[in-house]
Amino acid sequence: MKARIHVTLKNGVLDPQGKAIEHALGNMGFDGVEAARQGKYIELDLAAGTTKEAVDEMCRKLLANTVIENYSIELE
Amino acid sequence: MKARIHVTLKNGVLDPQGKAIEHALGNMGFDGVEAARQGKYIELDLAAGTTKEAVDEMCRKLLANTVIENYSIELE
Amino acid sequence: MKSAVIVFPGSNCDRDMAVALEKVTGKKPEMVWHQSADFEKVDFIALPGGFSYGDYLRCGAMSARSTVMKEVIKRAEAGVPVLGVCNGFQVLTETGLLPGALMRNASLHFVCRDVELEVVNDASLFTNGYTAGSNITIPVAHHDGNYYADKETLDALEGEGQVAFRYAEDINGAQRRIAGVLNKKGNVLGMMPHPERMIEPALGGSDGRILFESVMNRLG
Amino acid sequence: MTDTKITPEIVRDHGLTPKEYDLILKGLGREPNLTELGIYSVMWSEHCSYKSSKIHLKKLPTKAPWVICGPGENAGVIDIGDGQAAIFKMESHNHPSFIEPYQGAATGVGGILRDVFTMGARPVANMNALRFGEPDHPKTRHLVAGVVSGIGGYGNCVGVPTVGGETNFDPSYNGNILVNAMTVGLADAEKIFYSAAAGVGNPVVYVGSKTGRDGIHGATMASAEFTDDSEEKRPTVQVGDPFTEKLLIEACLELMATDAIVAIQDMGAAGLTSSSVEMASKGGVGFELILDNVPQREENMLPYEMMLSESQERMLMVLKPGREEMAKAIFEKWELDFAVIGHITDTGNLTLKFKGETVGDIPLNTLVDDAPEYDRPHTATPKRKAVDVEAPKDLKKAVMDLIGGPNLCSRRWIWSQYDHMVMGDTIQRPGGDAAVVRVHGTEKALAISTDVTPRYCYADPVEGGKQAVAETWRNITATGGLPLAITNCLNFGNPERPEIMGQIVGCLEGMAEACVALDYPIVSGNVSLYNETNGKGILPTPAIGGVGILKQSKHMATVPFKGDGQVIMLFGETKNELGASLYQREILKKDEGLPPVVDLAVERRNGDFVRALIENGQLTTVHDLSDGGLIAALADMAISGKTGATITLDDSLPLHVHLFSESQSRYLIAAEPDEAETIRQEARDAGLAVAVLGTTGGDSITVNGGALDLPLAALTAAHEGWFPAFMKNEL
Ligand SMILES: Nc1ncnc2c1ncn2[C@@H]1O[C@H](COP(=O)(O)OP(=O)(O)O)[C@@H](O)[C@H]1O
Ligand SMILES: [Mg+2]
Repeated sequence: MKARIHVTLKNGVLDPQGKAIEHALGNMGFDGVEAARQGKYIELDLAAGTTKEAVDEMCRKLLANTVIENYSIELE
Repeated sequence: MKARIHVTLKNGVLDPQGKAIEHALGNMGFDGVEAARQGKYIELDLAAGTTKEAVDEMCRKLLANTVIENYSIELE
Repeated sequence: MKSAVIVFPGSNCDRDMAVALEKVTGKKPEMVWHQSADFEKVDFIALPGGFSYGDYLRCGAMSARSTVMKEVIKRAEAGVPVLGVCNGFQVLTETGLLPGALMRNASLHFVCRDVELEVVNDASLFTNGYTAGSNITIPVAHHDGNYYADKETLDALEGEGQVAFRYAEDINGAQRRIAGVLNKKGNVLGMMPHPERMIEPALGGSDGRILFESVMNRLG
Repeated sequence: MTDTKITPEIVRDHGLTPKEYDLILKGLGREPNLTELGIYSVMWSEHCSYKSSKIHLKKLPTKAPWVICGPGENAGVIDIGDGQAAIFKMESHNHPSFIEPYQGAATGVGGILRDVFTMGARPVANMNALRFGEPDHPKTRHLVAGVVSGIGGYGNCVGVPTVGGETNFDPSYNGNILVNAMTVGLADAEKIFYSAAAGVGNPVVYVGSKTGRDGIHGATMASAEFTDDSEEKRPTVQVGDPFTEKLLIEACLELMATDAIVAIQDMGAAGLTSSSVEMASKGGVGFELILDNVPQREENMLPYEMMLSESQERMLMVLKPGREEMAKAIFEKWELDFAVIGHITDTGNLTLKFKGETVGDIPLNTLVDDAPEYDRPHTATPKRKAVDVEAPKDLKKAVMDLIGGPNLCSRRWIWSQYDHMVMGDTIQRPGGDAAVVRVHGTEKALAISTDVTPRYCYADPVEGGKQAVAETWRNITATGGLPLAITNCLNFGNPERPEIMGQIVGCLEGMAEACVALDYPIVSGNVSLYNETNGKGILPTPAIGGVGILKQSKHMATVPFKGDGQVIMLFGETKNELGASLYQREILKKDEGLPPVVDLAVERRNGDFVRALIENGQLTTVHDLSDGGLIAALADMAISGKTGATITLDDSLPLHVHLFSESQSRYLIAAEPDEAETIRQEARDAGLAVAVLGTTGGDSITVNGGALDLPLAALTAAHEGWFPAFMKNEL
């Protein structure tokens, strides 16, 4: 069983990496990139029967810093 | 229009971050995490009409390090 | 004054911190391993710089959840002075002992250099040897020192005198150029600059030494 | 696996010639299987066997009373007094860094750190010598960015300060950058660890990271010439994990404090193969390895892959019997893998077992003693003719272009991304002549410098080789250090071409001469050949890393002027030596004439004199003259000291020669006014050429009453501005 977790910055938190990507793409001549945001993508291989609550706890307690980050979980 | 891009390490490439996450979750008492991998998740806001080819080029030229990383693109 | 330096796997300024503490207090600090559930009673706890757990996932994230930090949090809440420098500051924000978060430098580059700091609060346990409004020179060496907190938090920090130091110029994108933050009670300080690297003229100056002396003077 | 038929194609793909393959057949007395062929191929690669350079390397002087261990071990070891030893080495990671600059440079740092701590030293300083293509080349910026962040990313995390280096740009490196990393460590002179295995039956132990399929064939790649399609060979790039390296350092040093280790060796290029072969052959014993026990990161790894993998952060040790549990506990504490993967035998063979079968059995002497050694044909570089080098059209512009150009501008952009202060002993930071790092807890300090001027080596390999050694010696001397020994990294093109081989032979000859004359032996080094793309070789680049000692680090000299009114003096003779100078190349866009000549007796006399003044506390401001000549040195001192200068140069030489000549063995100094006359007199008495040039002060550099006037503000802006502007693509 697998969890796919996206960790992204909260709205309003300045994102230096995203800004740098916007900048760099612009410099490289790619038009039409209006905004970029960078987050993390974490995949966990889980023992069968691991609950979504458990994964949620992992996110709250470690994988995301909820002061600045949101997360979302997909289980497969 | 939006592109959601996942950048992940190629198979077989050492993933120290993933290993460290596995370890930390284990130490914190979460059982059942058999493996963890960490990648990047990038969201781009694009001008209408930006092609998938253009986004693909952005990935190859900047967003992913194709020596060691794979990427996948979803357009919305 | 008896002190302890917490050592995480990947800490690399632990020795520097110990040297500074020994030079100023005359006593070798106890080095406490991250797996220790308990350690000797001390007057002062330092969380050193470095790359604990490789700075993987987020700087300080894994250390903040380590066994020893449960005890450090307890003691900090009980009023024991805790100083976190660089990675130590990151650990303190990750535990919630200090508000805010430290993000990637706006330049995205690692930055190692002397910086001028403006002393904002000169009354705290850690800063009483300085004069508010004066500038001191202390080096930084970090990749993630870009301090972030939301506006209300920042206003509250400034209002309560919890900003200890401010960069004289923008070096990493930190909100309001904040370089060091105190908790409400004033017994926890987190700062990106490394005072332990400026404790003698041979290293470029002694402005950092004053911080340790401030603590020493208060605690005896 | 044992069934794979070895065809001529397979042999060729392993970088072995038909003749070399015949040697294998003869040594083994049978056909090798694929694993065995792979082992021969990496052991006999240029990178591991030094087959083209060995006979010439033998000519280098390697001995002195203070040398504890010269070339042949993982790193060189010298005695620095009080029972302490300095251990150091330099190594190249050129090819991997071109393919993947971040990881290539990072793993280069990781590799050289392991070479040093494997001998029992705590690493205390890193250096990096970098050569990039011309700034306008489309790849250069990306390579600079990647290499610098890779070096910083690794060194910063491990917590070893990166205290200096050198950086050049030249079109010859367009397709083949050079990334040379050096590490210096400190150890107890009584507790040096060596790699020779001993004790039949003793356990062979693997520690560190797990083995994956990283960099398989990296060592052979590092020895193959580049072609445009080599970017396709990407999966051979290794990924570094500095966090694990940090843990490995601490764990190894902790184990080394016990008496459990018989022998130890890092797994560098050619990983398990070269480490086990070297340990066993040096000890004259055999190894039996049970490959099933090798900690593996990936599934279904084959013996071939395990033996050739270049996964990073791994070490091989032989332990005393019965110490396994204690050692294991240490590595487990640091959360590292620990596995007994074999034992020492008396067979003299490297025997590999996998799933109960013998999958390789090679007599070690055939791998080592039969290794090919070539005396490749070499033709000496033709002697150039002396030329007169003309004055610039616009002197001021020429100076500004040089000081604010790629090769003389400040490297702050680079070193501010390196933690150069961690460990709390850096008393001379990057930007000076040599970095100075205190020996922790003592009055002593190590001075470290890396240098070579490839232009000179190209123009005249013998003079260039001499000059490279002399320049490190001079840089160390300029801080007050006594130069003790050097390491080197010999970067050249394809040795199968006689003119390249001629460069190698010439440079080594010059290096040897300088080492003898300066009492400055070579204790370690590394050779990187085939640095060429599509048949075009790099400039010959024998990078030298020198280490010296300051007995009393409070008596140290630095570059910046320290206030107004000091007397500026030049020690050493300025000659009309503008051939192969930076001025000629950058401003006149020419490269001709004779490079400057180093008179080694003068070098030594001048240096010994300067060092004595510093040691006596008479002198604290010194800068040696190198690229760009007098004006470049003067500008460095003024810019860093935020103090101008007014000087007068006599008419014995044309002004541009005075300013730009790269005559050797010279030092620019600033002395307190009341000391100046004594110093001048002492210099005279010691037989030095000495000239009082002027005084410090003001906010510009003024030469000959305004013949040249350089406002400090503009000079500083140019000097500091080039690198950041280049990296931001703003030039
Ligand atoms: N890649 C680098 N990393 C760190 N420091 C560097 C690097 N390149 C140059 N430097 C530093 O910049 C200064 C000037 O370098 P260089 O011009 O080569 O000095 P010198 O001519 O005295 O040998 C030195 O202090 C050197 O250590
Ligand atoms: Mg120099």
